[in-house]
Amino acid sequence: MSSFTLPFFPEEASSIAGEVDAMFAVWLAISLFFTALIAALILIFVVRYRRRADDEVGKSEHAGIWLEVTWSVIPLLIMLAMFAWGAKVFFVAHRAPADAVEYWAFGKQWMWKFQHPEGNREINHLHVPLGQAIKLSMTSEDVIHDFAVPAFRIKQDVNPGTYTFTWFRPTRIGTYHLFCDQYCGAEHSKMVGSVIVMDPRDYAAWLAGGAAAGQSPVAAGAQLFSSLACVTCHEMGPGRFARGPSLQGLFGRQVVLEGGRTVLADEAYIRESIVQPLAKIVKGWQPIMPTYQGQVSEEQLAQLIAFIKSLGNAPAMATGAEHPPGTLAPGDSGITGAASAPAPQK
Amino acid sequence: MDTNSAAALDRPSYLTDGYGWKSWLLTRDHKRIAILYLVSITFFFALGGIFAMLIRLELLTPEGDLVQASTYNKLFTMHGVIMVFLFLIPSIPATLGNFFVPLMIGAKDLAFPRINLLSWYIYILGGAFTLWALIHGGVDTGWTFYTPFSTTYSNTYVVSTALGVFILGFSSILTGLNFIVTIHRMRAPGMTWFRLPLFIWAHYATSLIMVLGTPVIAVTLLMVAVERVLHLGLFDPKLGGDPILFQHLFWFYSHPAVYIMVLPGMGVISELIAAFARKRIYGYRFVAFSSMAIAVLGFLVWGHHLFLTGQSVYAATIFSVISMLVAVPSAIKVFNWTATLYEGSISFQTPMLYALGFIGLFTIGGLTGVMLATLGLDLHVHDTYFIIAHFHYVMVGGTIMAYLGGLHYWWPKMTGKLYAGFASKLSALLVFVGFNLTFFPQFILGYLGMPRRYWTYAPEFQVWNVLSTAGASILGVGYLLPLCYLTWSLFKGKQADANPWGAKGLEWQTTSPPPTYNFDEPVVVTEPPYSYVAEQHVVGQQEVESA
Amino acid sequence: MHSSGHVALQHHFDDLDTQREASTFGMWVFLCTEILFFGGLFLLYVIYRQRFHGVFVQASRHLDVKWGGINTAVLICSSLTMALSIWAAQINRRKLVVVFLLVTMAFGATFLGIKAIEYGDKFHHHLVPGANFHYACPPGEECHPEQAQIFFSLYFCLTGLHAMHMVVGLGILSCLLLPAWRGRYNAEWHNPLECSGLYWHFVDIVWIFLFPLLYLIGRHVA
Amino acid sequence: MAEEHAAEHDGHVPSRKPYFMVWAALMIFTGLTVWVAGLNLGPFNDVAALIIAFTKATLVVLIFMHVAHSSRLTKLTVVSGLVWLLIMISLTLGDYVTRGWLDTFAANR
Ligand code: HEA
Ligand code: HEA
Ligand code: HEC
Ligand code: CUA
Ligand SMILES: [Cu+2]
Repeated sequence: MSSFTLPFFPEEASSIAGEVDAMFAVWLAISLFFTALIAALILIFVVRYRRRADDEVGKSEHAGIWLEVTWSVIPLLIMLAMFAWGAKVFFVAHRAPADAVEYWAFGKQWMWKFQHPEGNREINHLHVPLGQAIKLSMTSEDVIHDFAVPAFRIKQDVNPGTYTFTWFRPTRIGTYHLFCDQYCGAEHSKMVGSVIVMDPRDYAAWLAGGAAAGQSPVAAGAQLFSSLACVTCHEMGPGRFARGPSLQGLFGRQVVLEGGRTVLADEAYIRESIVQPLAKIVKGWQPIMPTYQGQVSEEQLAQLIAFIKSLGNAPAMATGAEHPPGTLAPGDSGITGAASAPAPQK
Repeated sequence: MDTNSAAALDRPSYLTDGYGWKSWLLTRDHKRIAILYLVSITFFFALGGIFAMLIRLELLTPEGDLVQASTYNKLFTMHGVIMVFLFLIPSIPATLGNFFVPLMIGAKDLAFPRINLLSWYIYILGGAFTLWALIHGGVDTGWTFYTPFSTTYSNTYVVSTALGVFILGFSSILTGLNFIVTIHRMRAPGMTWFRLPLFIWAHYATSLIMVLGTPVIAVTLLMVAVERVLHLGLFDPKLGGDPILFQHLFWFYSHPAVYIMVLPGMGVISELIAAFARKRIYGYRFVAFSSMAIAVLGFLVWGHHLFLTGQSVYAATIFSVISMLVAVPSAIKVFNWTATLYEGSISFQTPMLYALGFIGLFTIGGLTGVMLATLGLDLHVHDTYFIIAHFHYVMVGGTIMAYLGGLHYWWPKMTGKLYAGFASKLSALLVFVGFNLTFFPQFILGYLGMPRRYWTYAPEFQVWNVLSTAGASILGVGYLLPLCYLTWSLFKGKQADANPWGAKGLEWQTTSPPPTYNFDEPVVVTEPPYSYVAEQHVVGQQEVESA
Repeated sequence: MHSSGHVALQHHFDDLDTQREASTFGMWVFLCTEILFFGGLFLLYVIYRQRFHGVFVQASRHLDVKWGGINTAVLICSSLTMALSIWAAQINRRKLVVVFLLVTMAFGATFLGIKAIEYGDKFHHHLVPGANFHYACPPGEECHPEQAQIFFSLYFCLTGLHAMHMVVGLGILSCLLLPAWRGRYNAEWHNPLECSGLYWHFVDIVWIFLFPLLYLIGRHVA
Repeated sequence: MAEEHAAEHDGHVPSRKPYFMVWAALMIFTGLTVWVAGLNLGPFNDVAALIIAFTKATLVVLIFMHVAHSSRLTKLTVVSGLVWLLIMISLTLGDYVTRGWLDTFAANR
């Protein structure tokens, strides 16, 4: 009976899991040491100095400053070291490596919707190829949810109205729990699913086979770009007159705004530019762009963003290539134990 | 029976100074108000405890077979709201603090007795709102009221609960205000700052948090209510609002609030250790200042609850490192308490058992807290049972142990009665064992990945959940016992001496129970606290626990 | 002490000075909590202002600087008369205390009256957030009703909370009238007057910040 | 504190002149803030408005609320209220301002 197994540790199935567990193990050792130390001292003292006569009193001594310093500074140093380690892992977990492929996730009461770069869609289950770094761009259609895969040791809230990200590189074939970890209403505990890590060849077969195929987000975005008439103002190609700024190479650039502030053109910025164009006006342009609030769904927004991102830095309009050549460097994440990544299959 | 001299006993104690419900409900005596609070928070603790037992019963099996999903959500919400706002926050300050702050500094009462009574009425009003919500069907937002769920999506009684908590906030503010002014202005002659018992320092620090933090939660919940009722957009993402802003505001109060919950407990522990080791707390000034440091630094770390919400990673880094800093003063306290035992004269009365239990459990809870403050680890355990285990260790293993320890320590003073020694030691043991059995498995569950606020869960988590439920029933019995024998002692308990433990402190220099204005003669303080001196005759200890 | 045995002395205080210091200090601590109470809303203002800078500037132009300015002046005057009523007590001028209190209350009521006019105007122009909110875009400018709605939500929350404090203040002052008439506040003892004054001035200060932050941010564009 | 009030009882008549001066200053500052808001100073509009508001508030606190003659404890209380407000605003703002700073995708660099 499965309910009588006694699990202590979850499986390690991502490149980051080993380091998180190592950090936990070190913390555990530190904690055990201090708990044992304090427990032992207390036990020794209460036995050794137990009251023997009714009118006995203790021997009060004055605080030794060096003792106070010792027991403040040692824990402090330990904690600072652990802080640094934890921060490093945290930053790694927030910055997808260069070879990561972007998937999209949408949280909704009470289900997960996923979209693969190839266009396949899934609900509550996410198939991914072994060894491939995967960046998930996520948003919610209603309340706050949280994408958590314990076996990968990652977790990230999924918020309405903006994007959050997480990434992982699966290192082990198998099926792993996917939980919604942020309380989101009645069926919160049913907002669960699985991440299925497959051999890349099986994954390719799965993609090609029965799975709900569709347009890739970039292609869908390109179509929306013309059907929503974005293209009338944001004409593509250099040197042409346009009513709106060129979106070529926009993503990842610092944009200078009216009033002199600059912002990084990330997903949230592009999303905001579409649903609330007035919030930030690009320097030198008129605030004439209409809002698309309510006219595009979260998924369509994601597709538009994917398309604008795909415009990259290349002079000509890119055609759906995920990454400009030359940026496909191996992950600089610094995580040990990552399986060597087979190139993504396109 | 020296101080309880015949002459002193001729005049009424605060308990016999007037009878009838009016003499209680219109009292301005801080001691009677403390008793009013004691009764009310016990009621709410039992209510919250019943919800906890229902939660544990539901979690006995992976399927949702005891209650429905929406009911389960209401259970943990009401459990959290009641335990935090109606029990733990007022617990030590409003009962033991109310009773003993004036006594320990040699004052006749708190600075504003009427405001003190008002704070109790406000508490009752807030409790009534919460109960009203409960009776009409409850709330299901979690005690954290996160938007936009609470403002837009939940269709339960969010507004009345939020208003209830809003109102409770003012009760807490008034208590804190009263303590601050009292400690500044009402100390007896000779009671300098460094002669204050550490219990007072802890309450001073707590009051600072109450006064500076509570208004923020009040206005935040007001905003939730306003947004929900009037559809003003304040956090609404549909209007471009940011739900994470709510979380900032919520935790700006609620992290410091966890120190409202634990600091008074730490104050109690300092008193207990000093009294039962019969010596001055080692590093008195360090312990005193560490309370202040916790209160101040505690306001700079709230973002550690938002590590994975989409908060900026740079902000997260800052919040993480300051969270580590705030653990240092806690470490100072733990080590100084331990050092106090060295060369003490230690007796194992019930309060001391609770105090020793506190140190162990708080250490575990605190250390796991620092783990959570480590960014890379929170990445894995955020919003899992690891969090649940962490905070029950500090709140239940920490504060409730301290509260029970303090209650047992001062019970003879408050009621003039002694309770049964064997039963009380048994209950201390049951609580300790039951507590660990309930919550230790939850650490493991959390690391395995079991999310919190889950009505159903994956079957492989069941074993640990069964253990936890088993522990909870032991814990429940452990809490039920004091309720019985303490009530029993009121009627059948032996009369207590003025100073049954042979302890130092002004509160032990007046009769048990004290008269209405606390002291028969004006108090003048001439020595530092905990001045246990060998040559001096120490009042023989009464056979306390053998009623 | 000269003051022990005074009618106002409560039994748990040794003398009037301690009692006076305690209640003044208590009042200050309370005002501290008030700072943070309003602070929550100010935080929202700061964050959204930072985010929707343009919209806030634009929406602010819908507020009437004239009324806002007059109300600022009214409150400043009321603060003056409040301070003067304490001064009158300090020099034992019983009737003057009452007169200044009445004038202060009149100013306070004027403020609320003007506020009511402004609210009515917003209501009329559908600028009250909620189902009937309708934000007319200034011609030739792109507009953002949602974000403007956030601005108006904050406007109503901040000024509403402030107005509620004014109402409470008026209530407190009216409770002081009778004792003042009976000559209870004098050079020796006027603590309730002093503490109520602190509260009144605090409410004035809140408005001193609200006025530029809400009414004036769009002025340089208009 | 005690001395100052002892003085009061000794028949010292408090002056009302400061009150009128502060009143005049507050009125002038109100006009000033309206005038300054009409100029286009870019980000300095906010700075100017806040400086004027703080000056006005300080005058009220010091003179109308008698803090100029109050104990250190009272001053500390006022300041701590402000400091706590500042903590709340600055740390939260710190989050919002730095939100976009981290490039979440190494490929974009
Ligand atoms: C009484 C209540 C209380 C107390 C005292 C604490 C104390 C601490 N807490 Fe806890 N906490 C809560 C109540 C409390 N907490 C609650 C209720 C929640 C969850 C809320 C919710 O989401 O519902 C929570 C959640 C919580 C989180 C968020 C987790 C998440 O949601 O992902 C974090 C993260 O940093 C945290 C950290 C800390 C830290 C660093 C301390 C420190 O103050 C601990 C300091 C103490 C020690 C460190 C022990 C003594 C020291 C030694 C013995 C010396 C040796 C030490 C070292 C070498 C390190 N807590
Ligand atoms: C002071 C705070 C406090 C206290 C004391 C407790 C006490 C307990 N808590 Fe609680 N708990 C919280 C604060 C507290 N909790 C909070 C803040 C949450 C988060 C809520 C949220 O997510 O929003 C939480 C959540 C929480 C959960 C997680 C629910 C979930 O996420 O799905 C669980 C699960 O086991 C739990 C269990 C318990 C248990 C077994 C106890 C036991 O210690 C209780 C034992 C007590 C009794 C059994 C009562 C004793 C009996 C009497 C006094 C007599 C009563 C009379 C009769 C029965 C006749 N708690
Ligand atoms: C009526 C003309 C018009 C239309 C139609 C239009 N835009 Fe724009 N857009 C502009 C102008 C002008 C700007 C620059 C001013 C600003 O920031 O609002 C702009 C800015 C942007 C920016 C920010 C660019 C930068 O350099 O920072 C993005 C992204 C964008 N638009 C995307 C879109 C998308 C996607 C669509 C269609 C769904 C669209 N736009 C439709 C006129 C238009
Ligand atoms: Cu979605 Cu919980
Ligand atoms: Cu915290």
